[in-house]
Amino acid sequence: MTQLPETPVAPTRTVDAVTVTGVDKTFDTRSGQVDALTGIDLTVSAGEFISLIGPSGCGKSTLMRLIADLDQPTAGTVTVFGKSAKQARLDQDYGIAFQQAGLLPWRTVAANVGLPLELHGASGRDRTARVGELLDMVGLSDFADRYPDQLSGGMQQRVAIARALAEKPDLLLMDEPFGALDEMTRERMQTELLRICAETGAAVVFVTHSIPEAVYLSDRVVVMSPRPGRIQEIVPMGLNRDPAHAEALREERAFFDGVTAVREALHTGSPVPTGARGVENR
Amino acid sequence: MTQLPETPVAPTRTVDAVTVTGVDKTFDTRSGQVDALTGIDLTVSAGEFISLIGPSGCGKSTLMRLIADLDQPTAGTVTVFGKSAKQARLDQDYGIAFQQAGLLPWRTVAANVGLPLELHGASGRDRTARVGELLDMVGLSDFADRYPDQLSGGMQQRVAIARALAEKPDLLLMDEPFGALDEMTRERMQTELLRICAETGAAVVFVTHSIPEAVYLSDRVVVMSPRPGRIQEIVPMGLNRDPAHAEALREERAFFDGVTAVREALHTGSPVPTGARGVENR
Amino acid sequence: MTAETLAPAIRRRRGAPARELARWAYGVLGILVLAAAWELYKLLGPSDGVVIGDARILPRTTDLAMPHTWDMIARLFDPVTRSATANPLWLEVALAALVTLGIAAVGWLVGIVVGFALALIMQRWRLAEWGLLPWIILSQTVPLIAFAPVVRSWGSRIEIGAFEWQDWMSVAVIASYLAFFPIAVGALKGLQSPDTIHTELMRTYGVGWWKTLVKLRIPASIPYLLPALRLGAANAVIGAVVAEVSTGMQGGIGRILIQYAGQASGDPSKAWGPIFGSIVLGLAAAGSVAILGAILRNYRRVEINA
Amino acid sequence: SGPADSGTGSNTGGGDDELTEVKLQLQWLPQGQFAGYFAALDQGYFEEEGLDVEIIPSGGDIVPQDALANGDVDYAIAWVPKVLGSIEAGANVTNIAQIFQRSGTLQVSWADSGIESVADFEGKKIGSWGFGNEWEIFAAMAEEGLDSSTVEIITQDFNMNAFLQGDIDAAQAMTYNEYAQLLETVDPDTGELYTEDDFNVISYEDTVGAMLQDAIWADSEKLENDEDYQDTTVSFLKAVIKGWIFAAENPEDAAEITLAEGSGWGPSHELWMVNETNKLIWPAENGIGFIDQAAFERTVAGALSAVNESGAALITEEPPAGVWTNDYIQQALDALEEEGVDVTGENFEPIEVTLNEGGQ
Amino acid sequence: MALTLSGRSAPSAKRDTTLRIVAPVAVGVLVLGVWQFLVSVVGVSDYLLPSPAAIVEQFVEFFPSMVSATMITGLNALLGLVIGSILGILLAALAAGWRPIDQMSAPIVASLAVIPIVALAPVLNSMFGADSQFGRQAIAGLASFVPVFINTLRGFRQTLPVHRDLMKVYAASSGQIVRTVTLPTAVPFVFTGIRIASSLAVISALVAEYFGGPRGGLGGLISTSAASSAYPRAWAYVLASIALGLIFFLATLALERLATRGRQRT
Ligand SMILES: Nc1ncnc2c1ncn2[C@@H]1O[C@H](COP(=O)(O)OP(=O)(O)OP(=O)(O)O)[C@@H](O)[C@H]1O
Ligand SMILES: Nc1ncnc2c1ncn2[C@@H]1O[C@H](COP(=O)(O)OP(=O)(O)OP(=O)(O)O)[C@@H](O)[C@H]1O
Ligand SMILES: [Mg+2]
Ligand SMILES: [Mg+2]
Repeated sequence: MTQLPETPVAPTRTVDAVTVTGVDKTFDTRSGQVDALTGIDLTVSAGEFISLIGPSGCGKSTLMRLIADLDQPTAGTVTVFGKSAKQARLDQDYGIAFQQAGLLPWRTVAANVGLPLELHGASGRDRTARVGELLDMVGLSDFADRYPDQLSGGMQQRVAIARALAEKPDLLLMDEPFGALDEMTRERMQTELLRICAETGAAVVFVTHSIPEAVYLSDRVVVMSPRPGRIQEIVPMGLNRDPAHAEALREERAFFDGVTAVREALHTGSPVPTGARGVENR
Repeated sequence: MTQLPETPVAPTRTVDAVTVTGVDKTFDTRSGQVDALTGIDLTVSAGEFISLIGPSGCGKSTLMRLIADLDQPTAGTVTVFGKSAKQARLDQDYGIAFQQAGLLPWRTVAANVGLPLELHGASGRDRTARVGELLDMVGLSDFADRYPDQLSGGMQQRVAIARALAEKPDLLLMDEPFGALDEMTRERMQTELLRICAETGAAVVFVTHSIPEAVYLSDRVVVMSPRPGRIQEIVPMGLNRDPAHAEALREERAFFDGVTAVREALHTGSPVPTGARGVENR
Repeated sequence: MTAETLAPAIRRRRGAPARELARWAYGVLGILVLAAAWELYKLLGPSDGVVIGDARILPRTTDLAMPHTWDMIARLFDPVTRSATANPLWLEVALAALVTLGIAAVGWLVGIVVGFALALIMQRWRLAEWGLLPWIILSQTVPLIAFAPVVRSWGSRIEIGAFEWQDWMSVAVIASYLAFFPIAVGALKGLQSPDTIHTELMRTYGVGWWKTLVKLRIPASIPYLLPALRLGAANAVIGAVVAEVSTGMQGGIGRILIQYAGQASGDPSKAWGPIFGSIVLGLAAAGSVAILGAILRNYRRVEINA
Repeated sequence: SGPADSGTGSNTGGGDDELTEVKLQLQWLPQGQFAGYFAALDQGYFEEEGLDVEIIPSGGDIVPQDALANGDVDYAIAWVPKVLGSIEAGANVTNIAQIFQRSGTLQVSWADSGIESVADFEGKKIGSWGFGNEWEIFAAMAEEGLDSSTVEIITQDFNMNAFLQGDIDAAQAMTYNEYAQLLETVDPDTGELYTEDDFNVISYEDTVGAMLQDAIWADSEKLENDEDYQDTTVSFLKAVIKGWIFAAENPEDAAEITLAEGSGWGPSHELWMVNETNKLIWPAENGIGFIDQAAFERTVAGALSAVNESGAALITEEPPAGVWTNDYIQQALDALEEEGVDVTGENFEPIEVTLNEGGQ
Repeated sequence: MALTLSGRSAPSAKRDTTLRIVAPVAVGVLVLGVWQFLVSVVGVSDYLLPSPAAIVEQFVEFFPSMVSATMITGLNALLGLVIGSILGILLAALAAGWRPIDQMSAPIVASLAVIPIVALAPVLNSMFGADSQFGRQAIAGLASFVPVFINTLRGFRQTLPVHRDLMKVYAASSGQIVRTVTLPTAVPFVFTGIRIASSLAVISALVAEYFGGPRGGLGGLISTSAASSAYPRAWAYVLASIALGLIFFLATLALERLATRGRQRT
């Protein structure tokens, strides 16, 4: 991994990255109404890393889509850097990455990363420079002219992250970005993501199913419960996230404590069918 | 989950379930030869649960396919319950489940579970009885007449497991059977699998990418390294696998130690790019 | 067309030369086997065919019904008529085929424009899709021959300045009628093919329908479009030949097709010349789309069987 | 020597802008049946009359009288009964010259078939081409009290294979074309060509069903109101008459001309066709193209009596009065007679044509 | 609007179903209205383009003949479709089982796919005789054969590797494999092929009538009517042939739906 040429930027904005207030989301389906989210209140500070975790169907993706203005709340408001979600989308205030990398198969790695720049009319020169920078950052400079199908899943996901970072957003939205990767690649990607966040100072809303992943990455873990989707608990993590220390962290007591705390918060929301379970919260 | 009518069977066979001796496997591809496995030696005792873990492409699936006689080794021998792998396959000595459930979409759940019995000429009466038993065991009695596409991923995987158990095999081969499930469902399935194994006394060869999964389930974890696929280390787990204790286990010190041990064994085989890493083996 | 089951994406593999050669060899062998079967049946079969009840389920074997394969081939190299200036049959057929190919190409292009425009409209407005698609499907059940005279008659009234409607244009219009259909259906499927994830990505970039169309939908439609274009090309040739027969246009393969069919009593082998010609013609038209596919190969990294 | 050197269709004026442009719609592909028109073009007769004529062939589905009624062309060649149907459907066209004085339609059966007359059709498979060519058969059958319920009508292909292979008992054949096709086919039993003795031939000319065939049709409305068109019509007919006289006198040359115009037949077949066509035209008692009222009325009567297999009649009422006129052909005949041209063909003698295998 | 792919509300779901039916009907009525307007008010010559009203009138007047003609052509198309489909499936099974057959049939199938029916009709008529409908059935059969063959062959190749492995694990005999996996996998593809073939069968049976044979079918009557300028009647027969095509299409579509019922989308 090459060092980013620019010096790391400290979060400059003082306004909160995301403010979700009293949000409900109801879907009308053929078989009736589905309450995907009810009474969600959540604030993400600038530069903060938060994870959303919870059983399938609890509304994690829905909440993220509301922040991204890919859907509108039934009630309540979502503001992003003090603006409406729609304005923030039009202003390109966030970058987004999904579980599938979602690269365009007919574009090279470089052209995929440059897509948002191209769409927003950046000049060819600027584009080439920025794409070079980004590929450096995710360690894929040698693969600029490859096509997505010539890359492994992990590499594709790194391209998608580079693309999400193309316009230097102050907010990153990620919906299970590492869900399709194997454990080892996943750990590597997590470490890299932490480094990149430290470099860019972006706030991150990260959806995941993996407790260790949430614990390892986040400043706060938002545990959600389903039917209707509510925030069960917000578990703050007090881990030392110094990059030099990143790898060792996974084997520390504090890490395992975090995992246990999140597990218990999760199981409070949805009962576990067999065996004893902890009820204490941290 | 309903209780199985039969009383749990203790492993009766004294002979080892699987013996792999000096096995190499080389694939001829258009772009040359690929050494998928070299010098593999492995013994799985009757009733033992072992997991194969390792980075993508290290040959886990290949090794499992050799045991299942879906492929033949280039060198070395594979015996299953003291017979050749082929004979064991013809004798239906093992059941198998893959990452994709691989159900036949045009058959109901019951017909899918009954497929191996049907193919081996079990009478309609026996079949119905056994299928009922199996669906009970995996908790899907109410879904016998559904089609696979009406089930969730976790349910499909349970059907596949029921199918693998149909002929009461003494050996279960499972290739990332829970890979496609979300964390919570996965944990539930793991607990159930342990219960089923305890009930049937079958030996299991389990391929996974997840360290906690391997640690939680296995008597021994076989850590593999790629290019060419070798056994890096075999890590024995000394965990208390009493079903009543199953859930609490995940929050125990011994469990975390197991995770750490497997992580370090894995990282010895393939270097981690950044951060400090442990080099000690247990 | 509804839920066409698409095969899982497969990667195109370039076979080893030896394999490629075997494929060709088997292809040639297949043709030889067919010819041998023809001759064998002609030798052994009853001259009045195999009749069961009222139905003749296997053909007659007379020279009139089934000329010898070698006669068909040999006839290609004889002059068309005995008149001194006559070309050999194959040349006459080839010239006619070229004329038809040109017209079919025009019809194909018109079909592409019309088909793609329809697909765009249907992609843009769901209501348009619901309103038009059933009629587009229905349009292909209208027998071509029903409106060939109408097209010719309407066309003949078009005269704008120096532009005058030509017979071949009527033929091209009819060819385009057959060609537009697979293209409209294929292009629609292609334009609708991008995953939600891709369309939502474009939305997060805050770009509108046009940019999404240009940067996402059109490139994504290419794997669907290519087989549609191939089908369209084959259809354009079929349409051109039928329309030539129907409107009596001179110079094309349709014309010699009925002309030689009319002479089949005295010269049965001759009628096969234009049949071979139209096969070569159709294969050439469909094959030329393969060149297009090779040019656009970067857009077909996900292969679709349509 | 003539404009034909540059082929049809392409010589649109070419600087000679005094010529009046005229389009003539044929009812089939170019062949000896239309030798007179092609000869007039080739020999420059049209040009002499100040006309620049484009001859438009037709194929399967082009109905000449419709092309005329729609204003696509100025004149059309078509059989009278077919046009009667169109007139009842609303086509406004007038027969201005009855080129064929006689019907050339035959029903051919094998010599041993026992089909000697239309009455013998009962219970047999009778071939016809359809496309409106079947009305003579239905009219002749109607006279014998037969219809499609007692006779099986089978559509014939473009060739005589169906008859030769025994699929049909009696085939429709034109004297100038399909009959020749039979005579240029090798009898597999003898290895020689079939001869006239091998066949029974019923000529519709000898039956009540006989109908008038190739006639020249013009646009009734223009004929009434447009003086230029009236003049053009007379000039056009004059050139056509001269063309047919040329074909009568020089059948070999006429055959050459139609071959050059794209007729795909072999030379002997083409010559046969020109010769047989001449026989249907010449001699013409009142001059070529003159419409015999009695013959026309007989055609109308036949058309009224005929009912096809779907129960549809060709026509249900008498055609309107202006459906034919001898005004223009008479003017043309008179003008030519003044020039000393023989327009009746009193001394017409057909030639002997030997057909070769496949018409070659 | 084109970009919102999220869920639709229940009332709008109901509205969608209605619109799906109303929209095509509205388009049809609109076109018919404009057509009738052009002919009866603007006064476009109704000689070549008869008004819808005139066509319907003829349709009613000649209804018995419409029905019998539709039966004749429909039967030819149906027999052709059945024969062609059976041959297509059998040959595809052979080709799937034995690669050389596949490669040998490739050029022939490719040729059949591009050959215009008009080219083959006269030849087939001579081969099978003009006095029976068999020539036409053969033509409809040939036209049906190609899509059925191609789709069936593709279907036989769709067996998932995991299913193949499973069968091997169960030590199933080749007969069992074909019965439990290969055939059921191929079935939806077969029916897709048949659906595509159905329209071709009708058009081919119809066009074949232009080239000889017994009379009374739709194709023959369209041409006969047009030849005597009875265009309203000709279009009425065209209407009948469209109806026939539609029946075939809908019937085979229903078959296809039936065959793919309860299938996962992969
Ligand atoms: N477009 C939609 N239409 C109707 N219901 C929807 C829609 N999107 C989501 N839902 C429903 O809303 C609920 C929340 O869905 P969501 O996708 O946000 O869950 P999730 O937490 O992301 O689950 P997963 O972990 O499986 O991704 C679910 O019950 C789902 O069925
Ligand atoms: N049929 C085959 N032909 C050629 N190469 C193969 C074949 N099967 C496997 N390989 C190669 O053998 C190696 C081991 O593959 P295998 O599928 O066993 O890995 P794995 O450990 O199961 O990986 P994953 O975790 O991704 O499932 C890989 O390099 C793979 O590309
Ligand atoms: Mg989600
Ligand atoms: Mg694997």
